[in-house]
Amino acid sequence: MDKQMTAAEVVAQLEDGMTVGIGGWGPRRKPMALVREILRSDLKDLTIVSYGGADVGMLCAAGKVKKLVFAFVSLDFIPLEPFFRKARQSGAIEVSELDEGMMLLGLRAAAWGLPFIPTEVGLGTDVVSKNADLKLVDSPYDDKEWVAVPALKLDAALIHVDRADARGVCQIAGPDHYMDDMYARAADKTYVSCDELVETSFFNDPAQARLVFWERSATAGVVHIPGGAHPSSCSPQYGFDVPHFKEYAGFARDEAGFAGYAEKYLQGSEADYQSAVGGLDAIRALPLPTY
Amino acid sequence: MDKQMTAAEVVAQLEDGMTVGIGGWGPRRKPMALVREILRSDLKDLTIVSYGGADVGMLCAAGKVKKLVFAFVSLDFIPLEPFFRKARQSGAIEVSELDEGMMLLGLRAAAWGLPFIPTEVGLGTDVVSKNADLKLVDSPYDDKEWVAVPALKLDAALIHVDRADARGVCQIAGPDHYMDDMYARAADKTYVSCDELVETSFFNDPAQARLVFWERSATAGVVHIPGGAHPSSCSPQYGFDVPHFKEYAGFARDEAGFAGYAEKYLQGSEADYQSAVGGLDAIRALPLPTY
Amino acid sequence: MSNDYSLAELCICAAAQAFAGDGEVLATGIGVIPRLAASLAMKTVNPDLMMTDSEAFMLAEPNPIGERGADFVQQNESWMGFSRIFDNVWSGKRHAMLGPTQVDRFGQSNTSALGGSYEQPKVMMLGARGFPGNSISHANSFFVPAHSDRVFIDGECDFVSSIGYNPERLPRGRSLDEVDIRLIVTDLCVMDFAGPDHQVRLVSLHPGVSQDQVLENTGFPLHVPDEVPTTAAPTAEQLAIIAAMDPHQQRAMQIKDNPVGDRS
Amino acid sequence: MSNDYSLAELCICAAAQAFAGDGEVLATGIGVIPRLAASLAMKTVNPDLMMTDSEAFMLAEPNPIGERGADFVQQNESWMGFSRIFDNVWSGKRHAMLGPTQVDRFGQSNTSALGGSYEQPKVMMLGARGFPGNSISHANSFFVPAHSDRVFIDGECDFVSSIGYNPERLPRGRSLDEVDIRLIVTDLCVMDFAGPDHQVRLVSLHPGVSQDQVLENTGFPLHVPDEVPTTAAPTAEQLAIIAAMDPHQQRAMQIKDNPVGDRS
Repeated sequence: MDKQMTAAEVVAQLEDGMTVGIGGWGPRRKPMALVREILRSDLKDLTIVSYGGADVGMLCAAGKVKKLVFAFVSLDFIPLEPFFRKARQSGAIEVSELDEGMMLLGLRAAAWGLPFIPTEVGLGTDVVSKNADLKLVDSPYDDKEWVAVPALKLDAALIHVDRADARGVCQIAGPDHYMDDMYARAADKTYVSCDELVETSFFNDPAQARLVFWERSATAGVVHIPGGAHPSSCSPQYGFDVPHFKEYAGFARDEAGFAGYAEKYLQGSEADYQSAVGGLDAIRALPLPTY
Repeated sequence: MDKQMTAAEVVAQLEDGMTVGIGGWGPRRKPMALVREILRSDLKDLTIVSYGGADVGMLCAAGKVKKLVFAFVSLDFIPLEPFFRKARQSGAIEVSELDEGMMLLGLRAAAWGLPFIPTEVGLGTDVVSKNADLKLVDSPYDDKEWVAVPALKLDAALIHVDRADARGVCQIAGPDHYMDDMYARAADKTYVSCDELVETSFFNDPAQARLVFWERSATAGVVHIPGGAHPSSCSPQYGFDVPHFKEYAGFARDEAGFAGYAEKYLQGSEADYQSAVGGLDAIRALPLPTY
Repeated sequence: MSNDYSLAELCICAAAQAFAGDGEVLATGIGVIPRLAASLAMKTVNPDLMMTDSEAFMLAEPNPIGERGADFVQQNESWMGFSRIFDNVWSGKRHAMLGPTQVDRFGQSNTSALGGSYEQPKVMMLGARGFPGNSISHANSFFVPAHSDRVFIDGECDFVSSIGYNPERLPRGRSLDEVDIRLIVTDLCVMDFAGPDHQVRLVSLHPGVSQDQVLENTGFPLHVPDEVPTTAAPTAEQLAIIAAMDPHQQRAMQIKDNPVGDRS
Repeated sequence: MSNDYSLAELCICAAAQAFAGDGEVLATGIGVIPRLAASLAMKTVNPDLMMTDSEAFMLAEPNPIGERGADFVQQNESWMGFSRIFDNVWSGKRHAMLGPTQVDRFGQSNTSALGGSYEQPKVMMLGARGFPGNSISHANSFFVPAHSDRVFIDGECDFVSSIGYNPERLPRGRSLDEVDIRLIVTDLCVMDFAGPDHQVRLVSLHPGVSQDQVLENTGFPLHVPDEVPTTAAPTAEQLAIIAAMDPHQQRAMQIKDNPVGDRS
């Protein structure tokens, strides 16, 4: 079994109007090479589900997003994602704004075949009152009202991992896998980009197998793209690219806008992108953030 | 902060009629020393929630159980737990019979402050039609019927772990922590017995900290009892005691019944028990099962 | 084609066919014969199958049954503790082969209680285990080592552990076609649910077993096609793989008196 | 008692008091001053507190802020990735100190959208983040580095990210007393919600700050007790701990112009 494919082949599997989940968290371990491939495509009207960073900002700026399901969009050291703000402030995108934990419950519901998960989270806030996607339910076991977080079913999920084998066994070696396991399980098809392609025997060591967070049947395709998370981080291999994010944010402030960024970085292939940002060695040399 | 206590002090915290969850799985990593302390006490009318093994069989045989919430009770190599069978076949206990996964959902609901979790699991089976504790609910997002698995809130949970520090940081070093993390989180008070008491610095190594499945605030008390899981296993330290379980099952077949087992093994202290079964070295020498 | 094979080996090969068309799913065979059937399938008709070590890890290569020696290296590919097993169960990407105590004409099974009342059963067994979730979430097959009308009962199961093709119990908003019970392999024959309205159908008779033998030992009527083939004998390749996966011959102790495969 | 301390250090010490009676909960301080407040509390008034490395591990000893040098050994005690953080949040055993953009008289806060319409806000910010879950699950406090009526607004928040003491928004079957908002520490004063009907109450004024200054810069009426004490100055011990936890002086950049603590 060989699930290897190219980023272009992954994007060819996606269709206009699909609901696409993107793993990672803010500026951390985002499948940015796959996102760039979407930016290069004519894909449109996507519903994006993400703990958002530049993945969301770029897709919004490029007009790929019809609707965003989110709890935040941030670059951490740049708290407010500039292109996401522009999209919201111009009314360009529909939103389903959730609490971070609610989003996890929604992904779990989808992963576990549940119609919804009832929670008190969101009660009394505008996350419920401004979100037509959220309904209240009663419990047969008490007299309280509860928020029914609907299953966040994904047509596809895009995730970046440290290592994978050709059969779709994926390892996240960094300190946190975030909610990526639930993205993988909530999706009909999960496509991963990996920094390193390894033999299956790499996982024989139980300590390595413990860092595999979903079974291979939940992985539909594997794309080997060293540095594929750039400009987001892939700890412990490389940190996020602070100067690059600053330049990216700068484009939001001047005339050129995202078109300026795209012209500089997204004209050619992923190889062109990597040389434009200094090459793979430069990416691998990016320092890890200190929290 | 020092959460160390004795098994007797743990049992003194429990009250008649309480709902008590017991971690582990069948004959694997059961807090048997704590269970034995309950057997020695005058505690009664307990509701027990367990992926059951001899813990359930012994508590039933000793008349401690008013109600059992279970999906199975088994000793694996002895598929049918003899004293649990007697309790059921004599109509001595009430039961809430669930599917294994349903029980996990119920523990998660309790751990996460949810009133219930809706699932299709159980539909069309007697797990629903014979269980008055389970109600059906509608979903605001579809027209199907769903089983509302109620939160399995526990007054107390009893769990055996490989290592703990005095502050309640617990490590399960075996291949599977089963559902013990959710037992710990579903309970008002979680009491753990540990084979080894360690300094907090033991967990500084991330590889060791990864095997800690709940934060110390979810642990109320720590009892240091080397071999405390016997006759169940505490892999990788020791396997379950096959001859002992065979002898235990034998008592169910002859006149003496559980009284015979109790007379031989439960008259004295835990130290007496351990010498009766050959001592700690013999326990530590029990071979791991091959599956 | 070998003529020197045991009934257990015949059942293993017949049962392995249940996993042939599954694609990439977790094959869970509970008991020696179902486990060897899943292992055989993974090594022959469906290399995409997934299997665990029956403890906490997913394996790239199935483990032989029983003691494996100090030098054995288990081919782990991912952690797969019991909590994660349910992530897989609820994804539907699993096919379990199990051995319930009762199976009725709807394919409903019983693993919990026999006779008496539910409050006080005459014979208490394991409990529902994971049968309710398995049966509504993914494909299931059964292995029955002693085909009799005490297993294949004429009425409904005393306790229904798993959902079957019973219209009376169909949950609102669902279809019987969502239930997915595949093969029933016994010491006499192979059956499935492809008869009219999901009636149990006789698929093949083991060598030397008569149709009447099956009908007499089944408590409910079977759909019997005009042509009922004989269950295919194991190939030498299959027997070699089985021998390698079961070096301690545990398969010889699974069916009473370990009969030969061809009883004609 | 030292007279040579900054306003940031005063705020850190005042904010640390918020965690004093918490027992064994996860103290989450977002931002330099709240994080140092939680660290100070863990090292003084409440050693049972839990803190993370702001990434994926729970710590037995809080990390100093900023670069820690190659020889630094982080005192991990358990893995605590984001998915597990929600296990903790929903257990209620947490106290978060955060800095929202708007806070109204009900203690409701806004981290998401300002002005315009919800469909097209004038200023889009972070989003609701974890505020809805935090506010209904566990104790919360706020730190506001620039006390003004643009933060403490007269009306209701443009977007309500966190539940407060607003009777209009009380969910069915619940009580306002289940909401648990503790302290508000600002560059001018300390406030809480212990006024009549959970009204915001002035607890203490920072040295050199007048009551009028606070009232003029607060968009809603405050409950002012007859006696309003002055916020306690940091002790030498507290300042030493803060200095050790913030070796790179990041606290000096948190409040505009890094004022001295005593402005009288």
